[in-house]
Amino acid sequence: MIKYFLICFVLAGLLVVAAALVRGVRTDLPPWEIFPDMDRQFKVRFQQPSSFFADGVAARLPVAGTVPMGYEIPGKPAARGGIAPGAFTHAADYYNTGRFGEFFGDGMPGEIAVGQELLARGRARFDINCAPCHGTAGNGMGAVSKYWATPITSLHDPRILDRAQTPDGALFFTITHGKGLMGPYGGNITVRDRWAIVAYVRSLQMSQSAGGVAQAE
Amino acid sequence: MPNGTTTADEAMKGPQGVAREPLVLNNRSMNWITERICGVVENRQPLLWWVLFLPSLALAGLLAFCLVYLVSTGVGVWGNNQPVAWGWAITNFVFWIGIGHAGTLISAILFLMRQRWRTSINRAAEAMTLFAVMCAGIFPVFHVGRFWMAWFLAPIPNANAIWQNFKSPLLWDVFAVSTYFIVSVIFWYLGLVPDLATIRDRCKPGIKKLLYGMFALGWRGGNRHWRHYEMGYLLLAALSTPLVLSVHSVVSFDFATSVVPGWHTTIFPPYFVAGAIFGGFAMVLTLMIPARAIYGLQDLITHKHVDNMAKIILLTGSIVGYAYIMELFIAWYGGNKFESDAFHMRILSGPYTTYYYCMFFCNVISPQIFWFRWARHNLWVVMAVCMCVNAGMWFERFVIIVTTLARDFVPGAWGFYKATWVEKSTFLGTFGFFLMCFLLFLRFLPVIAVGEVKGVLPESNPHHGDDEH
Amino acid sequence: MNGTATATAKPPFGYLAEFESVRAVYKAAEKVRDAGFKHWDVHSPFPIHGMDEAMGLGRSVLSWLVFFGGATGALTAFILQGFTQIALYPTIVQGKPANLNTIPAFFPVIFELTILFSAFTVLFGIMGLNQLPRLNHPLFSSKNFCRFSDDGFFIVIEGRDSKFSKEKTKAFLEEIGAKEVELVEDDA
Amino acid sequence: MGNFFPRWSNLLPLKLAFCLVVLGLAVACAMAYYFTPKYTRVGYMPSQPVAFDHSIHVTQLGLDCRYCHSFVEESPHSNVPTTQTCYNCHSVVQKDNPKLAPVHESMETGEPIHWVQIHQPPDYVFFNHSVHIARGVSCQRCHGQVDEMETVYHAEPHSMGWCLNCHRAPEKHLRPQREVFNLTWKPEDEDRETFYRETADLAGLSYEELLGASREKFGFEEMDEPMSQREVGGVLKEAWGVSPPEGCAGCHR
Amino acid sequence: MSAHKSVKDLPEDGEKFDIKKVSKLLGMLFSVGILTTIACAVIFLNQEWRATMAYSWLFAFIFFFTLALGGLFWTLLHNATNSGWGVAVRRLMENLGLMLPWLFVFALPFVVIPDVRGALWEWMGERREMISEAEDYAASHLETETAEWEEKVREARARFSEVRSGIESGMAKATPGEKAFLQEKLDAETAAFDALKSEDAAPTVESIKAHHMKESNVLLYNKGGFLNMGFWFFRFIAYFVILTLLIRFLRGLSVRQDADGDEKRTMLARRMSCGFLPLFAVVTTFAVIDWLMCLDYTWFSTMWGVYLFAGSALSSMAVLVLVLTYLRNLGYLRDVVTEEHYHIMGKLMHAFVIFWAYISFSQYFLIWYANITEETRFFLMRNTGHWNTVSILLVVCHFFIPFLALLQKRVKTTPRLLCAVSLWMIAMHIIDMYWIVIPERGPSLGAGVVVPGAIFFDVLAFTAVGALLAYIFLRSLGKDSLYPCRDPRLEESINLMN
Repeated sequence: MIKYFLICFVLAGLLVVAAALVRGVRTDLPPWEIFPDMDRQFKVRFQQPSSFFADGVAARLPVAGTVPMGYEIPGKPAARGGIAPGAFTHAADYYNTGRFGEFFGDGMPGEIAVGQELLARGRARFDINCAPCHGTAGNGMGAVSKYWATPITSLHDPRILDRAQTPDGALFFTITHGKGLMGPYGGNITVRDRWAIVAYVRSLQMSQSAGGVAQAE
Repeated sequence: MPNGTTTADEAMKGPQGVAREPLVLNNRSMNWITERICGVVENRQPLLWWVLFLPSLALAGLLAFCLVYLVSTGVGVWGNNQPVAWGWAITNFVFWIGIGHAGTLISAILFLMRQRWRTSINRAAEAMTLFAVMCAGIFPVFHVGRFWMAWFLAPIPNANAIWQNFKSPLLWDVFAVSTYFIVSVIFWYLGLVPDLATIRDRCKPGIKKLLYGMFALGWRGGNRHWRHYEMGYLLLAALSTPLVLSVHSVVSFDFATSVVPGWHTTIFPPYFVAGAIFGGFAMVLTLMIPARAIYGLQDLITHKHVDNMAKIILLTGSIVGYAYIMELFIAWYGGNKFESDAFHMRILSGPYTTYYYCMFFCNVISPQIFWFRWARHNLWVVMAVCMCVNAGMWFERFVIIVTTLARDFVPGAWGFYKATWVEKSTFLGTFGFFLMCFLLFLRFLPVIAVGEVKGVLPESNPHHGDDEH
Repeated sequence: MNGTATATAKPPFGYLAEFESVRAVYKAAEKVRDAGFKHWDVHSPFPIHGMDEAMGLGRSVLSWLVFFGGATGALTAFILQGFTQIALYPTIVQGKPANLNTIPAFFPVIFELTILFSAFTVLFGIMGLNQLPRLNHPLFSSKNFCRFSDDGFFIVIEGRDSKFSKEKTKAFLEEIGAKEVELVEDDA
Repeated sequence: MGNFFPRWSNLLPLKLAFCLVVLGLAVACAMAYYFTPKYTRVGYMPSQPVAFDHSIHVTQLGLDCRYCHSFVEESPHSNVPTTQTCYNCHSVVQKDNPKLAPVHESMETGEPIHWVQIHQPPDYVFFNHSVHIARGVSCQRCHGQVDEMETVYHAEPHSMGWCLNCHRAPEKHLRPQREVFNLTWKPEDEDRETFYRETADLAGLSYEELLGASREKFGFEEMDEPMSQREVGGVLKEAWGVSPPEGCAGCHR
Repeated sequence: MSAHKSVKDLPEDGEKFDIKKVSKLLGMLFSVGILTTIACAVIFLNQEWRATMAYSWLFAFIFFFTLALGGLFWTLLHNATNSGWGVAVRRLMENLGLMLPWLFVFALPFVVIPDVRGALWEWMGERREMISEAEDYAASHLETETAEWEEKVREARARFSEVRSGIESGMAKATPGEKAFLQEKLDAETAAFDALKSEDAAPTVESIKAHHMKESNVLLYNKGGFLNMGFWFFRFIAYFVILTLLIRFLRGLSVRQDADGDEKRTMLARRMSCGFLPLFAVVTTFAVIDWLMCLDYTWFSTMWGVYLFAGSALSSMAVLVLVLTYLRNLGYLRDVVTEEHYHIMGKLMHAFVIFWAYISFSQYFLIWYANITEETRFFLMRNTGHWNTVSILLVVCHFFIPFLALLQKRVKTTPRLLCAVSLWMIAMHIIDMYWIVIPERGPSLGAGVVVPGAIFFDVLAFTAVGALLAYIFLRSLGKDSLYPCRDPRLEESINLMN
């Protein structure tokens, strides 16, 4: 009897292993939740659809014309990565748009304290978001440029160097909304970071034109 | 040694002088004992059995329904809420666990004390223990809400890399109650083996013989076997005795380790144990008095048994009374305002004072009638007191749990608890389940330990009759 | 039924002798012991007080087994709790430290597991020492024998005993007061 | 009258017991092996609506994680990029690749691409990406070598025990903050002097003191000896005062 | 297997202990006892040493008191449970219990020397101070307080008349609903004012006293119903009266049965013992509450009575074993008591070792676990300094070692081994009692954890009480038969089989 049992046992074991496979096998099957209690709750989750709303979108925009209550989070000022007040409501000030009414402004807005820290931040953000196309040197020779249909704009182009033609506000606006074949980055980069990039781009330009000496302002 | 000719009528009058009463009346032979006890299993069940069985089956069904309803709807169908999160559920748990103490106690402690009158009642009492513990287990398991996660209570290494809190009385409860259940099953089964062999040997070949034979393990009654068996049984008794004490002590730790006024008292462990024995013995009598009448077991379960058990009820009832008084005295003497207020609200001003008076009457006053022999010998009185005690012990747990939780330190957090119909039906259902199990036990297993009763007959002494030569 | 010689070479299982009462079987057992038999046993519906001495058997070793079983349980519980509460998952709850000073809180479980392991040792110890379950046994083929669980008292002297002899043993059993002596075959 | 039970029934209980023990052991082993996220989750590799290849974008093109997962440093949630982010390049690059059809479609309709979420903690777990990144826990520690994955799969079990392993011994996993997004970082590559200077700055300690204390603790002699994870993590843990919560309320609230 | 024994084989009038056989020992005990008692008396007379000695004396007294109490308990239990096995040794239990009346003599220092009880039970002194202070306070403050009260009444009167006129004016233009509300308010104000101005509210000496006592020591004030000298003296006497009556009654029945062999006496003893048990429980509990728990009146434990009872039953069983063996060595009780008796006594000791451990663990554990300030101080004190060693010693030596020893049947059935365990148990009980009483001494007398040199007093007191009691006990053994020779259960007992 034991012999038969052992034979059956080994066969059954093999069957189980064959059916269930070993750990870590790549599979399309969603993870098996053995005790699924409360694992998936009926609540709004990041970037997930929700059947609760008619349009199926869980992430809601504020109702038009309203200001979210308590939007300014105490202890977490805009400068530290929070979203600046007004950004939600599409404030039309220079800080948020780079424009004074119809015109692009130049220079950093008052909300930004220009300094080493800002430039470092700008450099980091530039390398993440801009360098793939424009290259770390800003010469338009980023990794993507090999696949790009037309030459990518060099940031050392006189057109951009010229503050009259391309004031800081215009740079900011371009980052936010894109230009030509360049897509808008307003959704990926916070307002402050965009200004930081603008500041960094300016110093980058300066370093190229002034013989490699990067200066603040 | 007295002669064995005492009849039931004589026994009714009680012992004359200091002579020892025989444990088996009417000078019954071994064969008579076998026939009578096995007859319960082998013969058709009396009508009364069915009359009792069907309603208990129905009540057990009610229990099943309530539990399904509870799980499918949520624990909210019970009346538990803050501040009384331990309402009837835990009251019933402690109640049933308490009931479950008598069986092993009768078996173990009385065995250790060489109280040979235990032989007639231990089997049924042990069976009762098991069923009561099962009933008890239902409540905490369902009280946690998601009972299928109960395995979290077992120290199994798991992917969460966390372990049970072994400093928690609730976890000790898990260990204590499950150990108690397992050991009680072993104790019960071990005692059953020779009796199963008896039934096996009386069966005609067939499915019954197969089943009884399997569980009798091929018992042959050889003295070389009895030698280990007796030693094992003695050891189990010796192990079970402290176990019984520990289980209800641990249950009492659930309350007493806290700092809650009315719960934190050092006398809780022995007081709970005494209460459990008290309630358990009452339940044994509640079951055995009708059973002995139905199956004609008066010669085996004699008035002496009833009398002794009534005395134990009196004793433990008085111990419980002592604990009540000590609690009150220390609550006053200790000078802790919260503690004395807790008792003030139990007795004088709270919403549950009636419960306290019911408890006190049922547990302390009513058994005092057992000081009188006529009361111990009148089965109706005994039954009435036992019913009182059964109820009283439930009231005691209710008083401890609910009155305390409903009124704690902060008056702003006071609340009132009322059981819902689901809780009430569940509790009722456990009675049905309990009774059903017990009736099935009567139907299929020897209700009295056949071999052991034979062992207490005078002629079972190998020196019986020596002095006459 | 009664002891007819068979053609097989197999020795008989032994003699089954029935006695009248507890007293008779007790006295007989003392005599069998004194006669120097080794493989024999007394079968009775209940344990007979003092029979161990009458048969010349010592104390059961079970108590020692159980002692060690219990000690294992205590150790298991201690290691389980110490390891999980102090090494693996040291959390401070109820203001109790996560070190050995909190040992009083471990006592309840140490106690319970001691009992649990001891109880299992008892159960399996009895089964092991008695070699149970054994559902089939030559004795069960005797019609008389089934009364051992009712009111029969038997002495069995087994065929494998060196002192066993078909004739002498039967005579011996009758001499010491057996009511009835039956030869039980080893039927397989 | 013979025995009711046949002779073979004598050994049956032993055999049955043996079988049960073997069976029980096997079931226990199987459960230990299968009933854990190491089996149930690891290896989950759903096919995505767009066959996005991380190895091309990260290793070949050198995109930073944050190009797409833009707010991972600031938000509890590491965002999946919007279609616009894809479109920033793919409006031009590989425009006509049929694999990218869903992107174009999404761009036209405004309906987001339904990426399949791979790493999905239970809803009662509140995991915060930003705090982990801010204290030097690399993406790679939890998500595996994503830079080498053609199709992303669940590389680590993400069980609670696995979380706690790190929470109980964070020094085994920490790295300098600047290397968090460098998925190929190794402690051996770390320059000791730079590391200590930076760490001292971060912690507001003096460089010499920090170095001296570490030299004693980790027993290196020369500055150019390769660093070990023990040293890197240990120093960072001390310097930053990293003490991850081990209580329930740390992650379940 | 021994053959069945019959009572007829035993001497008809039992065995009498011939104290001449041990006259040497008796003489020694007596002289040692008297000498040490005199020494103790001298110490008691010394004002400086009196307080220190009080604790030593209490320790010695309580140790022997628990032994005698245990003797009474076993007698009661034996009778109440209708037990057969112990008839052979019951007379020893009775004799042990008979020491209770004598112990009253040894308890006299507590009654007659106010300083002694004052040193032990601080509540007495504190209470006296509290009362006299409150009296002084009341006497000196009666006038000012009365003035204050009158002032208060005046203010209240002014306020009340204002409120009343306001309400009455409001009443004029109120709707019926508002009227009812205003009326209610007015009634309440009137009642409050009447209560304030009534004569009962006027401060008296008594009320000021009570209030002041409550302010100065609320605990002691609240406990006044129990902790006051009159009641204390009453209880003190009552304990001994009750215990003496109990034991003398039971022993009297037993001794008289020796003469006439009347079975009814057994029945009467049994019935009365059942009734006596609750009485015994109450007396034991409150005696140890009074004498030991009240060493610190702020501390309390509901388990206290049970704890002392457990130790008492255990150690008196050990004493019984020792006395029994001693008598058997002298040639008595040889036919009456067998190894089976030893076995049972061993088992009872074992049971009480476990019971003691259970009770003391529960008590310690619950207090340790809940960690409530007013409860922990008992154990904090006993875990300080070297007392901690004693506490751990108790755990190991009062439980684990005897538990393991008594697990073996051989130990329980071999008189020599069982005596060793008994001696051990008694030593442990001494330490247990010492551990209860003595740690209170240092802090109470303001002398730190331990009073240096006081251990000599402890030994002296222990010797004095012990030697004299042993002397009395041995002499009392000689008065009657060593076993109840005509008890109807005697035959059952001597044929005891486990």
